[in-house]
Amino acid sequence: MRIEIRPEPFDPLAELRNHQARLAQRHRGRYGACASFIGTMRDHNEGDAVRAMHLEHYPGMTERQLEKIIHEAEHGWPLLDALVIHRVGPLAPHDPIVLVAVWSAHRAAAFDACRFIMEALKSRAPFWKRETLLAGERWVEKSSAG
Amino acid sequence: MRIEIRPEPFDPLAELRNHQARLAQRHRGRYGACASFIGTMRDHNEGDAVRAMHLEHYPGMTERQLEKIIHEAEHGWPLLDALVIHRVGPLAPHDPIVLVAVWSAHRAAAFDACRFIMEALKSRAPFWKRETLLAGERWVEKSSAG
Amino acid sequence: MAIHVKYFASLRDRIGRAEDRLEAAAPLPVADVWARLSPEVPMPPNTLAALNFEYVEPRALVRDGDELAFFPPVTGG
Amino acid sequence: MAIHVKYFASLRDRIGRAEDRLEAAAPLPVADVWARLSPEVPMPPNTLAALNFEYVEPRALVRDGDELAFFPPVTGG
Repeated sequence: MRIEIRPEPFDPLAELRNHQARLAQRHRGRYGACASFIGTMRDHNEGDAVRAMHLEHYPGMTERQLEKIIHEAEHGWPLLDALVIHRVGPLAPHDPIVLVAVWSAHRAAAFDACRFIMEALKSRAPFWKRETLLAGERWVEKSSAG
Repeated sequence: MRIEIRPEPFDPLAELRNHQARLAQRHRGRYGACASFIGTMRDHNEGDAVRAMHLEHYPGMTERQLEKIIHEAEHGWPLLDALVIHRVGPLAPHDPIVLVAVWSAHRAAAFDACRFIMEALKSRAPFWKRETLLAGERWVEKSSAG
Repeated sequence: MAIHVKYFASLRDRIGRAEDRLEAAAPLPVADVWARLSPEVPMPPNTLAALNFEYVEPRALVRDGDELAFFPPVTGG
Repeated sequence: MAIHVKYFASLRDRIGRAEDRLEAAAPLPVADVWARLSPEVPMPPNTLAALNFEYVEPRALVRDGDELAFFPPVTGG
């Protein structure tokens, strides 16, 4: 299980590859399923063009909440591993925001746990987005339903 | 939308990267979500050690069924793109079997459509697995529930 | 022309053939194609049939020039 | 010792401060901490509170040495 908060841009697929290479050293042949989700910054939101974004978080609480979420997922499904990486700081459109990946022997556990972690992160992890529009800035007021 | 049946080993994360690079040329900043699933050959099934596997398919029907499944997903959710790659031929434990990836503006559509495609593939795409055990071979008789 | 029949996976092993050809003067149901080609082998109850790459029921009519396939439940993914 | 209070995101902008310290002789509820520090600002109804990194209700008791945070609904992911 690995949780990282990244103040700099990151490459989700490179992270997945590196993490899985380490996982394969211990669990080669044991996992049959990897479900993953990559959230990327869009250049539009609620009908407005978005030029840039700043992601703020609550250091300490963020990590604590993400650890709790992953522990809940590990109790709910038979997982072999989980990886969560989340950006903070200044972002541009097309920048990766979040990576959630889950490995399990079977696909149902991987799908279910990946989605559970992502939904729990959206509702409980203390991150806040401030968008830079063509004119001015605004805090994103509520998390999208999906 | 891209569907490929591969008789040789493939690298799912490299495929994802290449596909997304092309997608970004048209849709940069438009997609906020990529949900993906990678199925990998395990070295055990139904309590038995599995040394190798052969994946047979029905050329022509496989592609037709996968196209129908992706079209159904595109009608069900607002997708920007979908990618399905499936191995056939001889496999060893740890070899990737299947990659399903879906891009959308929002996460719910990406998650739902990725899972829909994967479940439909399991139940409708004409692939068959023959496992080589420590002693002898056997056809996998039914698709796992997950 | 003829009906082109294919068998896959464990069903091919059981039948002992990968393909058959059946000359048919008139359209006939999927189940009858099986019965005429393998009268000694009852169709296993979980057998699936595909006509020109689409799933069909045993009562679907097969016509000259069609490709009909019989196979066990699929196990991909 | 004291109660260490933090504000985040739009709530910080609204309060005009990122942090506060409150000397408290006895434990007091979360809502009272807010009222003593910002008597002129009613707590917005969607405000969330976290005590030592865990979500709490406004009636939860805050003790000397605790870290209490107030923030709007989270919008990560």
